[in-house]
Amino acid sequence: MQTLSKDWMRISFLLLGGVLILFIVWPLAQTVLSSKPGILWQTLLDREVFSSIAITFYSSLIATGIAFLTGVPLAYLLARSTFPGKRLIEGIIDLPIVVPHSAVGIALLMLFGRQGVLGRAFAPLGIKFVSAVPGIVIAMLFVSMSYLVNAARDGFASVDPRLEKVARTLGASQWRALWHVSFPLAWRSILSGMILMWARGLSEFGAVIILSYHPTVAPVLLYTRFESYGLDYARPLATILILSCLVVFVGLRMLTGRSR
Amino acid sequence: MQTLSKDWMRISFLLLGGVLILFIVWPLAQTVLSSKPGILWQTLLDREVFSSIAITFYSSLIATGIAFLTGVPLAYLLARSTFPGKRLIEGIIDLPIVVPHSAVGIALLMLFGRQGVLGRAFAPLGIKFVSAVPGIVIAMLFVSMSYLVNAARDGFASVDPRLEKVARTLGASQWRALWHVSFPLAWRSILSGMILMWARGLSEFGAVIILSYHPTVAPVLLYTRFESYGLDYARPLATILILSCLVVFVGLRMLTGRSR
Amino acid sequence: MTYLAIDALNVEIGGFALRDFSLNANRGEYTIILGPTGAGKTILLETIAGLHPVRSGRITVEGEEITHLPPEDRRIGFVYQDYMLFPHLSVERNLGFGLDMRRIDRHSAITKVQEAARLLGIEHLLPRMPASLSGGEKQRVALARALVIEPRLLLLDEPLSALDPERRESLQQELSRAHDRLSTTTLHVTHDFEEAISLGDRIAVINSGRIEQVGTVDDIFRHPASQFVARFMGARNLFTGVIKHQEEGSVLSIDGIKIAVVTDRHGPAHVSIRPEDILISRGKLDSSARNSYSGRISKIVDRGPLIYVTVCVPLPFVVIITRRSLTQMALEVGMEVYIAFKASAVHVF
Amino acid sequence: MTYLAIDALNVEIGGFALRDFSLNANRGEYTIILGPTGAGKTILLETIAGLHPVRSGRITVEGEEITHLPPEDRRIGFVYQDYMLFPHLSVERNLGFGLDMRRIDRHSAITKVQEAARLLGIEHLLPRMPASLSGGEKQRVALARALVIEPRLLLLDEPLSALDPERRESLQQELSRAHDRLSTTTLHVTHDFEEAISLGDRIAVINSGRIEQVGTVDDIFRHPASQFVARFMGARNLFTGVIKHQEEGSVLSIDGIKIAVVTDRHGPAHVSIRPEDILISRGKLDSSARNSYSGRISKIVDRGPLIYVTVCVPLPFVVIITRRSLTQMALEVGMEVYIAFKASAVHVF
Repeated sequence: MQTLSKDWMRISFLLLGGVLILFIVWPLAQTVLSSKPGILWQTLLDREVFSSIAITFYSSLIATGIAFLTGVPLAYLLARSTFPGKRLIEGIIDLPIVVPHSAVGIALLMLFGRQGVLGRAFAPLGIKFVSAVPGIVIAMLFVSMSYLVNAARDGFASVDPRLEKVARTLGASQWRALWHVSFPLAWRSILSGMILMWARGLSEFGAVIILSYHPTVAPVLLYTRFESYGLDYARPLATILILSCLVVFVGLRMLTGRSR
Repeated sequence: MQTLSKDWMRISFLLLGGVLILFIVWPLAQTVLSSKPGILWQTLLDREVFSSIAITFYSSLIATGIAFLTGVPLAYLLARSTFPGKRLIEGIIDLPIVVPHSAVGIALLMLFGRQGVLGRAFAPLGIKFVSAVPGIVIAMLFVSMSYLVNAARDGFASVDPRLEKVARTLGASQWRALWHVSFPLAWRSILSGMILMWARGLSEFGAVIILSYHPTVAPVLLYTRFESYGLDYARPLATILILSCLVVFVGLRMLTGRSR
Repeated sequence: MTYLAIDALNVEIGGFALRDFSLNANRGEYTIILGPTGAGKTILLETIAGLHPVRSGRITVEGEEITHLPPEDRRIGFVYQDYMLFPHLSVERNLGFGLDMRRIDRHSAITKVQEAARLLGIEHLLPRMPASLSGGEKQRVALARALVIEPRLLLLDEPLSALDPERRESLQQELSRAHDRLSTTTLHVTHDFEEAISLGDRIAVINSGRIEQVGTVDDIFRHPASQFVARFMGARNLFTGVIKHQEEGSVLSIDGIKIAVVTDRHGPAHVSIRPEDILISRGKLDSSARNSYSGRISKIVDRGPLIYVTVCVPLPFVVIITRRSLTQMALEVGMEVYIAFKASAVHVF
Repeated sequence: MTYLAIDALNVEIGGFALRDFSLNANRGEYTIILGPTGAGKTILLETIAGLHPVRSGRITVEGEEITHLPPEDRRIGFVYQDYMLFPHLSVERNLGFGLDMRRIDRHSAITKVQEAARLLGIEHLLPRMPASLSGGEKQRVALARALVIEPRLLLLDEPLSALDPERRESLQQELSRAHDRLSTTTLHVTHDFEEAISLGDRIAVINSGRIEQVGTVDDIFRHPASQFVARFMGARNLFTGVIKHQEEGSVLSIDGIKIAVVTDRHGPAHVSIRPEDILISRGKLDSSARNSYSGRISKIVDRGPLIYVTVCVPLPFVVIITRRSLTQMALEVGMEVYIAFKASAVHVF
């Protein structure tokens, strides 16, 4: 009787949760399974598709690189120091998760657009953000950097600071202690943060479409194909995007015990 | 000398990190600060804006409600039981974070569209998903449920299961032990997960626009205004969206020590 | 008729198992379950409370089988070692929780909570939240919460081990007092030998999920049924008697023999004297040792460098001496000797 | 000239402070810093290593001021209590880390690593990763890693406290041996009284960021400079002498007095006898207690129920007796008495 009553609650919870799981898995599985491999291959050979995927991948890679150079040092400070305003900075890092993507696009456009302060500042250097790769990169950077900074901070926080102290007494400068001790030990966390950030950058649509319709990233291309030609024409590209994200995601899961 | 060398690394790290922080704060701040309150007020009174905001808020609320009913029981199982496939389910829960939003829209459309299996199944009940609120809700649910499930799971995991056991010996059924002991103790985590999920649902654009152009959610309205009339016309609505997300976010931060 | 009967219980939980576990208790009995850490004592109690599924075997209370009853229908009070008070409820609502769950009407619930609080002297704590209580207070609240439902059986999982020594003694008395008053049949699990002796009508010694011996303190101490029990009890001089305060100080009387002790307690008590604290000599001793007896050597056990000598006064005292002392004094079984130990070497509990 | 001079150091770190902290050490000296947990011992060592900014005061080594030098320029070896081996580097690369950082050329680096590994008997561990080592092995590797850079000063932060008792003794000998061989000036922090006595040329007792007393073991034990030192040392009978194996067993000789002990050790050693293990009597004792001396009472201190009697043999022994024994035996200062204790009551370390 006890096991039975126990099972009743478990079973109803599993059923309720199962609805949610099914809701996630079914659409993705159907999209992937209903596409014929031949059509997927043909789609991949389509110049427009191929170049959009290439632009998406490397824009997101550049955004990840920029976040690595600026966000990882910040993550180190957040993990190792206490300073006034630290909690504020942690809040700002998490902010992009909740700001509407199209509003991010508008806000970035106001600053980096042709009339924007930074847009005009960068123009003499030949860098323009509207309808250009730099625009795609900053849109991706904005919406996805939280993942890398948080993962790197957790990674550094799990390294005992006394390991660095010992390294110092052994003759390492502060910089070399970081490079030879803390960085290698936090590397798995940082790498998984980079992969998650990269994948999140790939998937961005709302902020990117406002800054750059051309060159076209894959999610935008998917949207325009759907708008212009309908569902059937958009499906192979959707399948390719879902599959590549799945590959990245499974790789991430294998790299870390739990990604979060 | 030691403090100086220490400061050099710190200072350069702070400068690098400062660039990133500035990159987040500046566009948002400029957007908000350059909008005149009068124009914001006028925009809010615009029927189209007001109804889009209302649709966005309550669609996201419904999505959060659905995730509460299905995801919180699942989170409880994930926190309390070990069963085969648990890691797989945890992976599936995290999946929506990395799937491109427009691909999510396509995948949902294939299942819930007029030709889709579920679309046809629900049609006799008078529920349609394309260009309708239910479509907005499922798009929001898909992209944002991870936040609630993960927060609830962490919340339940932090409640000692022996508290429930004691409640059982005191005469509580399994269900009442959950309701009177674990649920109230995990409530703060669950609530913060709900707020985060709701905010993430509000901000969704890519998946929603594919399922429902009309009725229009605020991020989509923002995009169409920008497309049709340009930046200046889109700015007040962007400001309103950013401000409302900021309010939600600050509330979240005050509710929990750290939101993640 | 036995009140609680556990019969050939088999349970398996994550690597740990109870095997053919049987134990009986009469109504009102206070049974101590004594075993080393990791002997499965908590799982045993949780199983009796209905928190783990049983593979085979039976549990009956008052003849009613409860083996497969869900915990909420068993009316068995449970106190965990680390209290497990509901942190979001006041002390009052913690105490009332079991009554609310059983849908007792509001008026008699308040009365019962008041009574339980009075019994354990925690009436002043009722409006407080658990986080603001000290360890001893939490323990009392946990005990009151278990007692308020008038349990058919009270299960205590190392209830004293999380307390510091002074608190421990007072809560130990509290437990005795509550048991004297309510005579709830109680199983009390502990790994502490002295706690077992001071509280138990009877003691069940368990090891790796199995009962090794059940009996009175004396049974177990004098006639250990197995190697394990003997080792776990250790070689100690353990006696039970009555302490009286006399002019020259406190004295414990056992079978006509008086032992001077240093204590504030009086009445029935246990004492132990470490074998290495007892001096042995062939002539009468005139020393600062206030306890001095003559007796006859009944046994000499050779354990390498140390020798265990049992001297019957006729109360048997075990004395540890070095091999050299043995040869020097030429001790032999049957020889008349004197033993002495200081009042301060007697441990009262 | 003093080799290490710490002069009026003031440091403040997150609620904890060193105040006017001064301490000197000669070249090659092994100084024990003894203090209770929370006395700021780790922060003191970290400050000497250059890991905390100094508010005021000076630290000099060989006359060179290092107060504000960054840690990497100090050449001070540091061993943390919990090893702090680099988990991502092999033992060999852990040992070589300091040489790599100092850009020692590859060939002589290999030689130095080999030498240090040989000194501590860990050559066979060189290819292993730290995670696969036992506690004792980790500790040896940490010590070798600190020694390989030929430090001007070696700082040891409770290096033995994380080990189990058997390992402890062997690593303690390792430490002595390494120090005898290299005579690196060493500061060794501990809260363990016996560890301090067995290792230290000299002991500095510290408490809440302040030096209470510096001196030899005897100085500190016999003439505690403050209430704190006296309390921290406790009331013990502590003696230092030489143990020899004789026909009848091991004997420790101190100033012509011989104490029978039970031990396998020989050579110089410390012993302690708990005051409550010593028997006092007015007549000669003929008992199993192998140590028996006559002496004169030099002091009687009344502490409530217990009385502390000091008997000079002439070696001073402190004996604890009950008030009743005192009156019964009518003990007085100057009286001739006998004391006795068993060989097994003598603690050798």
